[in-house]
Amino acid sequence: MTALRLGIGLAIIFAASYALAQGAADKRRSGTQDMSDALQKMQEDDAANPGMLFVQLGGQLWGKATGAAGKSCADCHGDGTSMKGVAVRYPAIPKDADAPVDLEGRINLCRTANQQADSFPPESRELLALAAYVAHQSRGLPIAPPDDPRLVAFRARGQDLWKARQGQLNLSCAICHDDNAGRKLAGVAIPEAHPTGYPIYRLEWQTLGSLKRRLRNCLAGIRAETYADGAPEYVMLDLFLMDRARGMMLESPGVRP
Amino acid sequence: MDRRRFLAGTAAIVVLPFGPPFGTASATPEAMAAAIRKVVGDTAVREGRVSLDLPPLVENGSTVPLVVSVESPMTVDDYIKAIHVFNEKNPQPGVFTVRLSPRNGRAVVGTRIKLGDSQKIVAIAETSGGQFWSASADVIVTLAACLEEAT
Amino acid sequence: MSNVLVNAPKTAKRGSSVEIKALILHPMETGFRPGPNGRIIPRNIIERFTATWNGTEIFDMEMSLAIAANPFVSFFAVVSESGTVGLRWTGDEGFVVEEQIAIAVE
Amino acid sequence: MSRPGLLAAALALAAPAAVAQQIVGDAIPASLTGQPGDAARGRAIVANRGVGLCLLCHSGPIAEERFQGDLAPSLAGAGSRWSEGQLRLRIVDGARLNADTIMPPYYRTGGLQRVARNFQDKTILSAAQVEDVVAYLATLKD
Repeated sequence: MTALRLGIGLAIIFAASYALAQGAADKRRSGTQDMSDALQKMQEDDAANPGMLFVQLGGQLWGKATGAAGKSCADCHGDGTSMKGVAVRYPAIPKDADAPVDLEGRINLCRTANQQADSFPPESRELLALAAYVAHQSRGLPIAPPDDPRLVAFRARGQDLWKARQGQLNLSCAICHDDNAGRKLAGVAIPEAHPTGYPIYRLEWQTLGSLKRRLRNCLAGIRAETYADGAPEYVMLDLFLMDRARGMMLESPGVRP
Repeated sequence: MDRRRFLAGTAAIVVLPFGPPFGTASATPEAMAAAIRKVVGDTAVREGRVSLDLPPLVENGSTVPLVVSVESPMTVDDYIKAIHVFNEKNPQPGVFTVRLSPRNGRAVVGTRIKLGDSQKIVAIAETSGGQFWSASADVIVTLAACLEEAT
Repeated sequence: MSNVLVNAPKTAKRGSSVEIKALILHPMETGFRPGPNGRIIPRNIIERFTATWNGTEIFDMEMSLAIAANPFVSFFAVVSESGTVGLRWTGDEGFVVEEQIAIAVE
Repeated sequence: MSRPGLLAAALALAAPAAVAQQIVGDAIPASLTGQPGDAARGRAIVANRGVGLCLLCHSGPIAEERFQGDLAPSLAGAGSRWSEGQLRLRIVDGARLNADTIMPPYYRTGGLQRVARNFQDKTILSAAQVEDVVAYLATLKD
């Protein structure tokens, strides 16, 4: 009896200290935590989150046959629940390829290779809607980049880009989002820039947008040349950022100011 | 709002290429007062019974959540028949008007609005008995440092 | 392709007031913003949103330029009998969208 | 034209690259234009989020700009802490004093990577604007 009680007591202490250790060790903050209550509520309520309009649209596209092959996503993948856990491990290297693609790139590969349809243009409503639909299936799961050794070099290159000063203002991503996160830029706290909610409904855009679009905003902000549509730099930065956010919870579709 | 003021207002509209949702187009506190007068006529507007829930500080004026709730039994004899929301600085002073009836049960409406700049928002509720009640809120709009389009 | 998202409880107690939330894809273009070519994008907004309960109007909203893109509206309705809420958005360029949602009395 | 006049004319035309020759210790003692700046214009440049950009990172005694930054020291008292020459070098190219500074180089075009096309070979501020900002900051004595 006493031993049992002791055992339970120890178990509780262990669980509590484990939780404490986790909490204390992980000081990373998703952008959600820095938003006003009103915006947090907007993200959390599916009936209010405008990103859910796109998830719904994505679900409709999922079942629609298209392309010369006349196949829908559902014809191969079944219903959307088969996509659970996919968004948290992208970017990844597709079978028979040697370079990583992001989630939108993967969707377009399916379009061209399997459906024999045209790629969706970058930032098109259809592409974002399908990406949101797929990402939404992983909402609540921890970000879990694959341990593919081929990704290491791409990820390292992403980290280099993150740290490289560029633009007329001669700033890097890291200067703001690592060194000065939480401090105020023009009165507004700088977020840590974890890709926890993509595609996001950004109020400034008044629509859904990709991580690429967000990265372009930052580059324009420091007066740097943006990378071309489809440039590998976006995927490498995505790889680095997803690794940096490893273990954080996916919130897609996120709402951000 | 008289015609001269309206014309002066439109002439003053300058559209900037980028930035807040309306550029710098703006109504004025006087235009808002005139728009309110048009709704309430000569009836006095009393403060109270209305609660206007808006975040006091918003990072982006493009989508600002707003809820108006009015205390009312919402019975056939005593209900809120309309809620009007006005602003000072958007291009037009009227934001929205909703018409209600006892069939709503509760005089509560939520939506999202655009605010081109920091300003005062006023909500006015009209009772079935012809009274007007109001609440106002000041919202400060900050602008992100790094907007999508380069300066 | 449906471009609206309507949320209401599927069932409710007779006589209770339930919240109905509606989102619709729409740019709510103000007519004050220039497009990529520098020309002003013409005004294109939803002007009116109405709700009926089994055919009787219960909610009417006049919108303006100041309603945010992809408009969201929430309001309450008394559930007096099982029925259908009909929602209708109308606006510039002949925009009309209708949607229905059923609520049953428990 | 007098000798100082000639010198001023030569400096006004000098490319930003020539600034290096003007550095003495941790300062650029001479005006980049040969003329003193205008403090009132300088205040407007500092206050403007799209021109001086200063208040994005710094706070300063400019009450009408409500949203100021806290990434960098307050500009209040800058004129007591630094001479005009010291202020000038810190604005022109603060990296010459601290390679890790986050302060953008306001009057340098060399050594920058991937500058956006519409900003290429342009300095953030012109020489005259730098002088205006120096003149304004020099007035911030407390």
